[in-house]
Amino acid sequence: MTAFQIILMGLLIICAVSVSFSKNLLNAILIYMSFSLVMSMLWICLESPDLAITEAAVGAGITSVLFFVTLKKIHAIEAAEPEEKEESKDE
Amino acid sequence: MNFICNFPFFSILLSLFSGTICSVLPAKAAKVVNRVVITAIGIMSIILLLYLLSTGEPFVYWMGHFPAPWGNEIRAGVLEAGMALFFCIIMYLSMAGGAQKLHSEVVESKHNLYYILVNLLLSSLLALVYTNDMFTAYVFVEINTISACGLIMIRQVGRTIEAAVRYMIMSLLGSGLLLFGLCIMYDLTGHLLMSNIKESVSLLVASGEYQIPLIVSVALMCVGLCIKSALFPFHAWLPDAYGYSTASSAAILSSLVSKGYIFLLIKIIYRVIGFEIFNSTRIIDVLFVFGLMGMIFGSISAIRENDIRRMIAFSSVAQIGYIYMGFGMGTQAGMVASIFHILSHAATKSLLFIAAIGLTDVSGGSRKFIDLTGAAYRNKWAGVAFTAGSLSMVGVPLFSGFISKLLFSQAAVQVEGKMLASLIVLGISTVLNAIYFMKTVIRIYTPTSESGYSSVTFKKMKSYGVVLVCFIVLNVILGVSSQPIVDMIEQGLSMFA
Amino acid sequence: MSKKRPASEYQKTFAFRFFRWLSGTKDPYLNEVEMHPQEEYHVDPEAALRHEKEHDAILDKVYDPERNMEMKLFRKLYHATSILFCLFLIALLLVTISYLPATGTIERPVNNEVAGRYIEKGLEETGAVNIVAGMILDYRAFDTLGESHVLFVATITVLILLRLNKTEKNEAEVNDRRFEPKNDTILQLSATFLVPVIIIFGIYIILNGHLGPGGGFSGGAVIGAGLVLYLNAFGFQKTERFFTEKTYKWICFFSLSFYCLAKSYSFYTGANQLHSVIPKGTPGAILSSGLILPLNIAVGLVVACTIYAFYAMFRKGGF
Amino acid sequence: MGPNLLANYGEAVSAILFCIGFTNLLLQTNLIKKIIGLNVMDSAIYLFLAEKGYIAGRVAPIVVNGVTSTEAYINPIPSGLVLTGIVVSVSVTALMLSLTIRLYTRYHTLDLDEISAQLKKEGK
Repeated sequence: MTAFQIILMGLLIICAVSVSFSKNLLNAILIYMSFSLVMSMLWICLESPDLAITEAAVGAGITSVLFFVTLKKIHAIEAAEPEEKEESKDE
Repeated sequence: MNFICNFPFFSILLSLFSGTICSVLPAKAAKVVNRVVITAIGIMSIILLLYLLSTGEPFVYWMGHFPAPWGNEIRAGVLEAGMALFFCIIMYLSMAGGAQKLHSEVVESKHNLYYILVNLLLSSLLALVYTNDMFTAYVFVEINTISACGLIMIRQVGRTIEAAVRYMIMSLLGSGLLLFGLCIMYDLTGHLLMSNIKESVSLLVASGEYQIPLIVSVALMCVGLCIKSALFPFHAWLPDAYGYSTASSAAILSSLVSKGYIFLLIKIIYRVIGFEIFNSTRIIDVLFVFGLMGMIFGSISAIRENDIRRMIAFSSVAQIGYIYMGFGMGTQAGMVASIFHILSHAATKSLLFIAAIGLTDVSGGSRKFIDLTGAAYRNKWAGVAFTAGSLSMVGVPLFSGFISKLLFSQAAVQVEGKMLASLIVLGISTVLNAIYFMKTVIRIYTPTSESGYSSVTFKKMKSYGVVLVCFIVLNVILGVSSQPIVDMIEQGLSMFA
Repeated sequence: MSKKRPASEYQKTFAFRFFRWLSGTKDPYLNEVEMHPQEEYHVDPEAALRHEKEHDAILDKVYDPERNMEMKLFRKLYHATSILFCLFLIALLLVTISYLPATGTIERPVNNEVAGRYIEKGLEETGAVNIVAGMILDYRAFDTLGESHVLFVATITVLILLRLNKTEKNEAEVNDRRFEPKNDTILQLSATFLVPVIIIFGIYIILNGHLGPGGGFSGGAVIGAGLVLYLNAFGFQKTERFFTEKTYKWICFFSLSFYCLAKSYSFYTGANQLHSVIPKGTPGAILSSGLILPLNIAVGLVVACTIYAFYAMFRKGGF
Repeated sequence: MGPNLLANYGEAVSAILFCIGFTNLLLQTNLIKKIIGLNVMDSAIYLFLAEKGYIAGRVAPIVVNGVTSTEAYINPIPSGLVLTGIVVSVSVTALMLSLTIRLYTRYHTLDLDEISAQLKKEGK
């Protein structure tokens, strides 16, 4: 379990660093989504299922949807496909 | 338990609940609800203050069915009740004074939202004043921040939105540091209630365990709250936010919001860490130095400004420097001076903001000094009020600013290492204050021949005039009968520990 | 009596400059530059336009972050200090953490009588099987009351920022329709299957908040996500049938009022040592644990509506 | 350096993440990336808290089979605090994003430096 946790934490740091250096905003938001997902897995490992559920629904779901809508609003994305991504995490 | 002991709880819940109610009311009804709620809370605070003065004992109030380390609780002493009363008075006057301006500057359909924000802001201030739990304090700090941001950008001009973004970024940095400090503190003590943390901290200090994390945690919390209350190097958002938001917002923001954070810091110093332990750390020296720098640089920026609202905003930076200088002295007298200055600055700064809009309104809405020539003749009340506020800021006897400067210098004399620095900077800062405030006063009283602007008669702005008179009276009361208030602050501080 | 000085001499004195600064007027050319006798000035529209353009170009150059030396310097300084500060912070935090009690062990200040009582007596005193739910909605309910108002005040500020009036709204709607998925069959078909599942799952999380992981907030967020998906698949015309600004206002009002009043009752009885009439029920049953279930439902409603409101606000500035 | 850095590796990671988020919030010129930095910073604090509640070999604080002994479950307090904190950070994110939209419709850029340059230009 410890090894798994360490791998997850490594992923977290990689995600955070690559968010900072990614040039494309859409990519940054997608990486942030994966950051949230990794975080919720980590919380399962730390025996806090309440947090994991909330983070999966909120961090990876709602927050990212709001980010996408903002991006769309400021015409950074023209096409309308990113909205579909939210459904995969709600399950 | 006496029924009066319920009053702190009633006032917090009443203002929270009135925020919810205002969301379904039309603007006029929301305004009435807002006024009634503030008045009711003010009356409750007076009764509570009298009760506490007569018993002389602070009390804790369970928020739930469980006692201290398990449940959540609030606590009331003389200082808390007095502060709540004062906040109510200032808020009522600021809202009444800026009401006219609000109607012209904010879209009609958003008025009731403004009253919701004010109600929630009041509730968060009251909760910050009364709470006895660190995490509750954090949650209400966030409510305070978000509603303050709403107050800034309710008047939607480009500058206010930019200022709101900057304000949010700074505040969120501050909240992050505050929360991190809080978490480290929780890890070291295992408690979240202030009194329990204090017990554990004194045990830890006595045993010499975990010294480094303890100091780091205190430092993080202090830095977080300093950032949020716009201490000198972190004030970049302040001039735009205070200078361009609507008048009541500017008055409330400068006199209440930053004071709420400072009061929380006082609570942390006294009730969480302990005054002696806090003074033995190096943190107070850092606060002292930044306070002094704020006093000088704030005043210099204010002198260079040629926009009256931004000038008053920069003067706020200097005044917050005074308060932190008082913290930095590390004595009881310095703390009393700081708390008195919180009161006097709140009373004066809201007066100045409210008077300034009266002056700019009769100058065609322009805020440049050149257009304000002779404005005091066109709006006599605002002119008199602005002069009174300026005199108080400079520190002329009879006004509250004089007493706070007196208290600061008395406190400075008692501190050995910091006496010279604080006295010199106090002197310089007073001179600088005098330069920019007297310049403004002379300007608004310079007679002008070709006045293209119409003047205002008293009939047209009765409520505005009454508000200004109330502010001046409040200022003079603080200045003339300062001794009972100082006694009350001292009694409150002794109840804190 | 002082003698009267000529104006040219007076203008050189300190007093003159002081009063000039005082009045805020300052003519930098006065007495500094030689001036020719003035001719009558004719405005040449072409030249004026050209001048304006030049002026703009100069302003652009002056305030271009790339060219302005002062800005550039300030930016560099800012970057350097922030990087130094962050490095300092990281070192400080790491050192602090190395002195903190070791994670995962039992003998730590955190595992004291507070956590002990929550675990040992929590089931008995709050009736909630999920100790975390019992803790945040009963032992430390004041925080949670504040938390729900944080969400409320955030919605209010978003309303202030993004709510539009009628004419702007119509424009925004036209604008929005360009980007709205135009009756995408795949999306609609998958939404028909997914939305009920998502919403039922959300309701399950809310109702099960005191029995297992979950609670009002996460369940509400899931329901909100379901509503957003429905909106994306079928457009605003369909959702407006059952969800308008009025619905939102009243749901939010009733839930938050219920929350406030219920908690006020419980705080009041608790502080005055009165007996609370709310039954605890059998632990483990769905209708148990006193106020926790209704509070979860109230929070869930508020959160679901708020999430939908955020999304609609962001999309077109209204419902 | 103290003795527990290796045992507290989770907290160390959370401190690093906190500083990454903090740096992003300070240095990114793009507002959206600033907001992501803010979220990373908040998550890092929550990770720190969750690590503090963890006790090796014990399970989540949900009573199973009526066992209510302290020996069985981890500390529930940090989880409760984090739940509250997550709500706060979502609200703040929504507010910041709506501010971004307003700012963009007014100035057509997401770069705060450019916006302040434009403001100075307007002011003079």
